[in-house]
Amino acid sequence: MESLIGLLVAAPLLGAAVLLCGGRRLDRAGHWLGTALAAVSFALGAVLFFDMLGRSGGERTLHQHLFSWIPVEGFQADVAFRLDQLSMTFVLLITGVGTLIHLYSVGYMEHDARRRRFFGYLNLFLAAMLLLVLADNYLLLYVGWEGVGLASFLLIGFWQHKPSAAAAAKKAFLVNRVGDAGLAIAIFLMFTTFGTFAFGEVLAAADGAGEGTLTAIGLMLLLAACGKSAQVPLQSWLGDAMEGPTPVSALIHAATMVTAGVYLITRSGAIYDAAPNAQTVVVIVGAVTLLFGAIVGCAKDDIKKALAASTMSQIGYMVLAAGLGPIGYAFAIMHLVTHGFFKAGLFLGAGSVMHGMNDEVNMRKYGGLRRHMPITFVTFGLGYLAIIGFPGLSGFFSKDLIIEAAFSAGGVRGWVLGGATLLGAALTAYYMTRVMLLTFFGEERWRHRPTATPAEPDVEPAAGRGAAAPGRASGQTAGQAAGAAAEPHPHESPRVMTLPMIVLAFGSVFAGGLFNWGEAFVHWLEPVTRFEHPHPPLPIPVITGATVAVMLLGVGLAWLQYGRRPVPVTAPRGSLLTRAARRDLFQDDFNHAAFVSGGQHLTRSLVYLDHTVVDGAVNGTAAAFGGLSGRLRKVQNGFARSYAVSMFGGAAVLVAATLLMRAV
Amino acid sequence: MSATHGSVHSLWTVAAEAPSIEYAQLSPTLLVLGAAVIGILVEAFAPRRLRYGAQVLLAFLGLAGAFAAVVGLAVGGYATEKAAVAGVGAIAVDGPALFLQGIILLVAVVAVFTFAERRLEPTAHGTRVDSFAAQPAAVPGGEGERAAVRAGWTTTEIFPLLLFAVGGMLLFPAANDLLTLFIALEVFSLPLYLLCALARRRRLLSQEAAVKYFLLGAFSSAFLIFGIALLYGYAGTVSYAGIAQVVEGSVPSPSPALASAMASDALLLIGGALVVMGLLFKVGAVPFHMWTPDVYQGAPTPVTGFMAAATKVAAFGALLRLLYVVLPGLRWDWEPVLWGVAIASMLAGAVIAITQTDVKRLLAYSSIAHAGFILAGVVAVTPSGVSSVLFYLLAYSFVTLGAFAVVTLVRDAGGEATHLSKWAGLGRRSPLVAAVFAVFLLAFAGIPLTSGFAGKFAVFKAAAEGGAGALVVVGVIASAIAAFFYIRVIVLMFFSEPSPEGPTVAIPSAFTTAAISIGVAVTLVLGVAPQYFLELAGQAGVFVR
Amino acid sequence: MNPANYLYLAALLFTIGAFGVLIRRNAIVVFMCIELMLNAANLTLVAFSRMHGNLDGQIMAFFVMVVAAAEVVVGLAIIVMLYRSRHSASVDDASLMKL
Amino acid sequence: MSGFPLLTATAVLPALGAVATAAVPAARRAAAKWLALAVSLGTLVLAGLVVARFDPGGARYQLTESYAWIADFGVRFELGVDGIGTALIALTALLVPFVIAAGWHDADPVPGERPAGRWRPTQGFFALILMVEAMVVVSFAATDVFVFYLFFEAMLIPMYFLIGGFGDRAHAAGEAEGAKQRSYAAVKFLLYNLAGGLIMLAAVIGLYVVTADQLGTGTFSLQRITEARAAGELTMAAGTERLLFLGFFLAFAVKAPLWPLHTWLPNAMGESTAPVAVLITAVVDKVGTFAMLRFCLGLFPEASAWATPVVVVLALVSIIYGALLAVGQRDIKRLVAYASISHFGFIVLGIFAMTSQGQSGATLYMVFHGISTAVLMLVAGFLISRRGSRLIADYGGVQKVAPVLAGTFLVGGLATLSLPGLAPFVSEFLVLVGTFSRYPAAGVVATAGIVLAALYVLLLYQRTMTGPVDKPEIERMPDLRRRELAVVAPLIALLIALGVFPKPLTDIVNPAVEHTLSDVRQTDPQPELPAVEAAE
Repeated sequence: MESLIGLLVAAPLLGAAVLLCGGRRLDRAGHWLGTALAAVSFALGAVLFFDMLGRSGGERTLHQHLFSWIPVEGFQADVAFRLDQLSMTFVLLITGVGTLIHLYSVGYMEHDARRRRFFGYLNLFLAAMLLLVLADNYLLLYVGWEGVGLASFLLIGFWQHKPSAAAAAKKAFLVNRVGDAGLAIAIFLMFTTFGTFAFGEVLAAADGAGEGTLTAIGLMLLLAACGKSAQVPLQSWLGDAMEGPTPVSALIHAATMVTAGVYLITRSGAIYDAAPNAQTVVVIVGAVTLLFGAIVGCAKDDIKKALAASTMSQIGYMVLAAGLGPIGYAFAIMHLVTHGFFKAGLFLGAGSVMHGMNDEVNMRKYGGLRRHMPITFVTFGLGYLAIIGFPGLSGFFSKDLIIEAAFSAGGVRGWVLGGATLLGAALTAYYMTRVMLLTFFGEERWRHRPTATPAEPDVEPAAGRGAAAPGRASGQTAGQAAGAAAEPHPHESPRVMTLPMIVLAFGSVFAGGLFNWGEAFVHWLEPVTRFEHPHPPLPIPVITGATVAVMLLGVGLAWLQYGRRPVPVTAPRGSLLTRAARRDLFQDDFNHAAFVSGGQHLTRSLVYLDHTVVDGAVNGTAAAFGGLSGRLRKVQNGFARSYAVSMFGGAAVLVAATLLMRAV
Repeated sequence: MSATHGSVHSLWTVAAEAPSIEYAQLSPTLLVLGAAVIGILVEAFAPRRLRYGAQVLLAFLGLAGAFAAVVGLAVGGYATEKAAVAGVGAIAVDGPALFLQGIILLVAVVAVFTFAERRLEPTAHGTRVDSFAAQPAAVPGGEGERAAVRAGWTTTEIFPLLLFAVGGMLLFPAANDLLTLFIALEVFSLPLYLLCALARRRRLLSQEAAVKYFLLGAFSSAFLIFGIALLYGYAGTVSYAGIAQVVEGSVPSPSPALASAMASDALLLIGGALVVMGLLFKVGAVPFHMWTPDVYQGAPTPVTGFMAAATKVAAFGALLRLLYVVLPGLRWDWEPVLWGVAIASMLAGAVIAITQTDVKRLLAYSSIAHAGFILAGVVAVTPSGVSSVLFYLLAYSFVTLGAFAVVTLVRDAGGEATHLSKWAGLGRRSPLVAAVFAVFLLAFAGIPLTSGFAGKFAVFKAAAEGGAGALVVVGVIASAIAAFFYIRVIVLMFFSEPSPEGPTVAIPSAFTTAAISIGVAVTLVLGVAPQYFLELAGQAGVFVR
Repeated sequence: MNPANYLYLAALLFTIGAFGVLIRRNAIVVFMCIELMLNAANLTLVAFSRMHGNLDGQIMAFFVMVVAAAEVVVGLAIIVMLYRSRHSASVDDASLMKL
Repeated sequence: MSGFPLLTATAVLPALGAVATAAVPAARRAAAKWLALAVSLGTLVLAGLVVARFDPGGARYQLTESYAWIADFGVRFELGVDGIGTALIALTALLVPFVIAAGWHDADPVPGERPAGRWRPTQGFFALILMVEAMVVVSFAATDVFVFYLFFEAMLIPMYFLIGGFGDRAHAAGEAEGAKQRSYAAVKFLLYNLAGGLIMLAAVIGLYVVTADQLGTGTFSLQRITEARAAGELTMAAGTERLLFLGFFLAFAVKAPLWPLHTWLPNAMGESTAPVAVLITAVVDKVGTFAMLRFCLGLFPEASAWATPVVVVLALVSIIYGALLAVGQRDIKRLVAYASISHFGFIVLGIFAMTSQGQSGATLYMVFHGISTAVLMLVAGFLISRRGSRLIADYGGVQKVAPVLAGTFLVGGLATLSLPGLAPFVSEFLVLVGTFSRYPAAGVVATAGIVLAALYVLLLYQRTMTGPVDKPEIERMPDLRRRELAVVAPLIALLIALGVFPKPLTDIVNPAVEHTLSDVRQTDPQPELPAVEAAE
């Protein structure tokens, strides 16, 4: 069985290699190859899963040691895999959702000339992500960690000819690099503390180390997690990442990669448990982000950006839960999985809508689409109900558990966190309802628009940062680009696209209930993450009730605002908060002011300094000698008598010096 | 004259037996001087058309013979165990003397080649001419000169003059008493003064060079002889051994006059300083260097090459012998002074050279800097110091000869194109010549795998061992500065576009070709496999007394 | 009379000669000054030879004279050549080469 | 002393090849190229033999040869390689064929140019490259300080002609200005390194004097000296040792190049053709860092320990400074040059961290940086040769018209920012870990360098390769030709292979590093808690 683990990674890796190096001859069948290989690794995952179920909780963890990677004196880095319940969960999620999205992309990217490369990148991503979750030491995890970063870079910037896409890709990679640096330092710390960075040994030895060290490690890991999972303060890249094709947003920036941070924190639970201060920071980050994302989500008119903000916020939930320690880990992962289903579904739905709407992303130009694309509507709707935590659907269970856990944090802390999570729930309900209403209900705002030219003032205040609707038109083949300005003819997407949506919809409906059946999921994970029952200060039903109540409140508000009244095609100026939210609460402006422009000044002045001072010093010396030489040669004035003078003087000096030597 | 000198001594030596002259040991000098005398006779009696051939042959044979004699003596062990003082104490036949005489003779042979070159100058009325004046006595551009040119005359006297100069140079490093030193100095200086004046082109410059060289040379030799007089006054004798004895105070029974003189070292110190100054003038060390650039530039290039190489060898030889045989007792007095001179020469030479625009002047200043480097080896009063200097002189002299030989090839309408701007892009037009010159420049700069590096390393090593580490550091800095202008020339030759009216490279006859190829060969051999010659110099490192 | 006085005289002559070389322009005069220096040396030699009671110094004086004569031959030749081509025997005129 | 003088052969073959290549008549340009390529491949084979014959478990120096040379200077022509030397010789021999193939047309006479006499630039170009290779091999193999110095210095001359004599065809500032810039760069290169070398010369002489009056006979033999030191026959006064160390270190720091002695590199790499730039940064400069490891640490352990703090700081400055300047460059090649300065900072840091991870990392870094820079620089060269400009601003959207070129360029860039999975990551991580375990603060600062690396690489990629194609020259730009792909592809394959499985190299390197560490009498810092067995 162990030997299969490697294949799990190998299959998509092979696909990537073949597709990227294969050349044009693969253009016709390439996408199917990619999809097939994704499916293969899913099948392998399933096989391993059932094998694991077959074994008792104790020996469910599998190890595979492939080879010793970097053998250096006193330093052991192996390429070895570790498959336990936690990684198993991820494997299934990644390969499952991954396969579905491959399938979806076959249809979505149909008209793109570079579809083969797209699938190559997707496979590359799968491989890297699997490496990340299967690694049995932090260094190998780091490889996967940066690998997914690379894949994300390539896919966000897939339409490289769009400056906005290229910029977004670069931004994503850079921000992630900051997080990676954190992970690297964490690994250094582990090496200097434990002399190793294999999960088993580090985590086993963790509580033995000084709390200061552990806190440092924890914070560094958190930094990494923030980068990858778009948590405050490293969240700014996720919004721009929506420049990528929608399947990418669904797979990487909703379902899998962005949750890697949660995985990292959960995996390193032992370290956090011994470093309460680090844990506190984690929950704070989680809480802040979940509100941040929610607020931003309320103001976005770009459907994908709204969903992105929601992702951010949902991951905030997970991080928060993970920060709560044993009472939260399992719930974090559970929410992660359910979120994987419904968020992927929502994104695919959004993609399908855009597909039918000539890649229009501005929800204010949608409306009343439910009649034109029923399947999309239904699947999207189910996802919607799931995410707002409609009782009975996946989101309800997972989110409710997190809220309970938050309250159980104890004391003021518990109340604050609980309040935050509840508020988040309300906001979620609000912005998701808004999306729903804008997109599928109300009058069909896309019909006979008076001014449909790309020149029209953009709905996104942050036009410069690339979500510009006109720019997107060129995203696909020229034919569609031409249609961008014309009136769209909404139509349902082909089978190959709707199928995955349906499957995911099922997931978003039933997963939660399934997992919660007798706490199946919790017990499944318990051996790895450990589990303690949360003891909230309030009775469970009360909390649940509150959750539902705030949810309904949010829905109601949204309906008052967008359901009853007609929606203007161009966004109203809106309140200060709205404008702030549209600009992602000014975080980009802050980054720009703080780092970009500052850095530019620094580099410019350094270039100048290098030229004038460092280089100038050398050239100056040379020039100095030149000048000295020019002056000295004047002595050679051509008159024999002056030469004689120098000789005479020289002789005198010689004699004097000789005598002097004797004197002293 | 050594004979007469012997009789001088017999006047006061107790036994009045006839002086015995070891003709065998003196044969090199005698051969060369003899050839010179014959050369004069040839000038006097042989018809003009035969003279050129006869003189070249004669000079070559005389020098070759002398070299053979030197080798014979060295093989015969006179360089080591049989080293002795010959010519009634006038001349030392020992390792350094023979080694330096060998170098001088080789240099002279090569110099004869460059003197005899007759393909570079355009033929004057059908006769091939060398780079020496047709009729030196005639006024430049005057009727007399034109007539001489028309008649196709050439100055074949240059060969006897060369031979006389060589004779003096052979004597100079071997001189074992101050009188011989002085005579030798004049014997090789006077012919050089004349040779400087004999350029065919740019005669005014040539004459000016001669005047400057002559006046300043005479001036310095006046100091030299006065110093000699003072030393004589101090020691009562002019033989090196004698003076050394007095300096060490190991005279059996000093006469009262001698005793009184010995009482005060003033005479000794002043005299020594003046003699050293006379020698420093010949090696062109700062502050006695100022004649060098002008004379090097004005003199006919073959003469410059010969002078630059041979004079340095001879003068450093004499300096070494004086300091190591006569004045070792005064080491603590003269060493610091020479430190100063060495440092001044290295730095001044290197720095001033940076802004030179004329190849010959550039090389002149570089020779000043090199004088400084060699002095660094001289001040290390150790056997390895001597041998390092000997080796350096060997390496340096051939690089210099070769470099000046190349300079004779680069010509335009006005003769040799010595202005650096004319050399732009030479590497494009005739890569071979440029490459050869580059080799010489790199050797001057002391780049590894050239003789220059081996020499520099030997000298600095000796200096460091002699405790002159600071001198080494200065030397290193100086060579870094010096590298700059050597590199500048290379850049000019290879990396700048050739100007359309740039100079042409004349195709030389076998003579110059041979000279240059010998230069290159020696440069590379001494750079890559110096061991044999280092050993030779090492064996030759001991002075007789 | 104390032979030392001859030494003082010689030193004086030498200095005069040297300064003459430094200040006089005419090449002939300069050359004469050099001769003066040589003769100062001669005087010194003779004086010392008297003091030391051996004849080396006097013999050497003869050699110096011979050398001086040879120098005259060469020197005058050169100076005359210079004079012919420039119609001036001034040392300072011969300053084409400089820097 | 092995029977067949393999190392000498490895050095002599290219030297002879250089002479032969130079001798090829002007008309037969192609012949010269093929000859040079063949010779370099032959050298590669010999280097392969060296690697094969080298036994990691064996003696410290292997394949040793020793011939009498200049007894008077105490010099023997002693060669021998430890793991580090082997790795670097392999690198050199590996890269040169690619350099030659990449520069195939760089020295062809310009169509318009009039045939200037016997001037044969093409022959000269390839002959010089081979000559450099020969000298580099000797300096990697020399176990005699003097021999090393000799070739370390002599190397400058052919490099100098390569830099000054052959530049980019279409220079931004016009041909004449280009020539001026070139010769300026060449002179700067030579004077910087010559000055450093001459100061080293003083130190070399000093070393001779010290050995001479303590061991009786002066010697330059590395083994003899290290043995003598170990046995206590040879003891240096702290002052002397430090002076000598500085003399050596300065020369190597210029070559490496270390801030603030780096300014020659951007000029040299900017003005020379891409293959020559690769030769400079990937091969020749490595001699500097290699020499720090072998000579500075080997000869002057105490002084090295004494100087470590300063050197570490300088290395950190180089890392950050180089990266920041790379960000600020407008010229592709200068950008790569500054990136290299940053990387050399890492190498020096690893060396002076005095940990086995750091020094193994530094050694691997030398090799991997060589390969990765080669990829980046050569592809950049292909790009430049198409557009005839080095300015980043003159490009944009290349990936649309030349996807393969863009792809290889990206791989080179990712290697430069040391992406895991590519070779440089291994070395950089080792350096960082090694540094961190001794100087945590330094480790953290250096880690900031990897973020900056991402910044300059991605900026470069974004500005040149992405975006709309709005320049006619770029619309007509052809993708990589077969020759160019043949140059780049193997190197990329190597980057990936070594990134995934560096073990063969580390096995060779590790013992040598342990020897070096024992020379400087350093041991790795131990972890706070020895790792307990995984509780499973």
